[in-house]
Amino acid sequence: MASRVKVNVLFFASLKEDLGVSEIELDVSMLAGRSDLLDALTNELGTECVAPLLAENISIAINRNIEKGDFSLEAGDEIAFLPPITGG
Amino acid sequence: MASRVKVNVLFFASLKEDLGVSEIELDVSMLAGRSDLLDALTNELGTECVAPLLAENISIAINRNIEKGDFSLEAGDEIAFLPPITGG
Amino acid sequence: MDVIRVQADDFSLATEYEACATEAGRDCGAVAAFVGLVRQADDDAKVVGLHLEHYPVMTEESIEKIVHEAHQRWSLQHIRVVHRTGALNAGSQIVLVVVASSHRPDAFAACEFIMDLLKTEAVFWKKEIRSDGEVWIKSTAGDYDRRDGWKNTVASSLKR
Amino acid sequence: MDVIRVQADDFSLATEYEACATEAGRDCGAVAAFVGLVRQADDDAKVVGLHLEHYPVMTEESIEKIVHEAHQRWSLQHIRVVHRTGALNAGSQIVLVVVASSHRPDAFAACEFIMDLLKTEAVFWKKEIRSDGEVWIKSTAGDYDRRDGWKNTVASSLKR
Repeated sequence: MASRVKVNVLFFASLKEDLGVSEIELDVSMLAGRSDLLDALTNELGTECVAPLLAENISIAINRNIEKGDFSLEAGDEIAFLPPITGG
Repeated sequence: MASRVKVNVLFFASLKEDLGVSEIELDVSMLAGRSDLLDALTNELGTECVAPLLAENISIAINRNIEKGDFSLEAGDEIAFLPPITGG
Repeated sequence: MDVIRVQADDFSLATEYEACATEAGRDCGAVAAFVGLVRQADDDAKVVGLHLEHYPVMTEESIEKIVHEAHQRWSLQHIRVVHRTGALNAGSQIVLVVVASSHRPDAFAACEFIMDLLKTEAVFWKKEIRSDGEVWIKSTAGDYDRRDGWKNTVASSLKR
Repeated sequence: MDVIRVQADDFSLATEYEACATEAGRDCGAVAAFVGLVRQADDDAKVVGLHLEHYPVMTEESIEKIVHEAHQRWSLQHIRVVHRTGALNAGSQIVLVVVASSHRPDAFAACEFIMDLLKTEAVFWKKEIRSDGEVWIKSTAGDYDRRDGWKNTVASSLKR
């Protein structure tokens, strides 16, 4: 079994409201990818709670860079779930 | 002979510098048109001095409206010779 | 009521912006502003200053016409135009345009439109006082192109 | 050095304009500025205020990227962007962009470009607090159209 690492997961705006939490620490396997991350979040928060994170218009940023494809998590990574943005 | 009326003639910017005068009062015949006006100015200022007024890029305003065609002057009219404008 | 002033005195963007916000009211979502200044550098010769001449009343009327056309083209709450005349040193403020609207596209377009038309349609004469002499400035081909560009945008298609 | 600030506190156009003029130096001939405000009216329901959320560091970096692209497209002397976060009442200032250039077309284009990209590319979330409830705002089709319009203007053709 791969070694486990801790990552920080942030939820913003409507997601923060939907989930009722802005930040959680999560145990994931070293080099976990997108689906591993979502599995770990489902374990932690429950299927229903995770549903909003799966919507098509939600972006994932790893260490503040939007990742459109897959990724490999490392210890201390900051993962953020971002609803559609609008400034100005 | 047509009755005479007095009109005011203004010169701006480079024309004021060229002619050395910013405003003159002129006697013209009632209902004088464009060529009558230029004749009267030539009599008053001399051929050489009037030359800059005849340049293609000089506009004439009667009572602050640009007149591209001919016109008929009346007593008290304010005639202005305008070099190319640029604001802003 | 819009504000159009032609004056020798300097102006304050802060004051005009505050006045604009007050006039525009609570539907105002966007204020676009522009200030033109006397640049020192122009090609090789240094610009020491400008001398700006105008034709009282006709100049104000020429600006009113531009402002009126801006209102016809866009939804605007308030417009302020302040244009200086007389002797201006390098670095001085020359002209200010402030436009308030509900939406930013209207505010931006109107502010730029007004500036573009001031260049070619407002009754001012501008002499550059340069290190190598004095030159009466004319609108450039670029200035006329920018003015003509607005003619090709049909007012109704721009109006929301 | 350009200035980018994300802050809860209000800002002053006057202060930012003065700072911009100082930074821009004597080649500056044009300052374009924009202030976005919380509009009260939006369709039928009254907007009481906005709640603005951001993602510290990522938000600033997203603005830096926009400002960097503006410099690549136009000749600009100085850019200032101030964007507020937190709870803002109707009538409050939200965002300020000030751009200094030698020439007005560059200043106008860059100021509008930055505002257009802030709408779709800057990492903020905006919730309208309305008389009939709270709504997280999304960029509109018009916002995306305006952003995409800039993609079609080739940077090199705009640069003087």
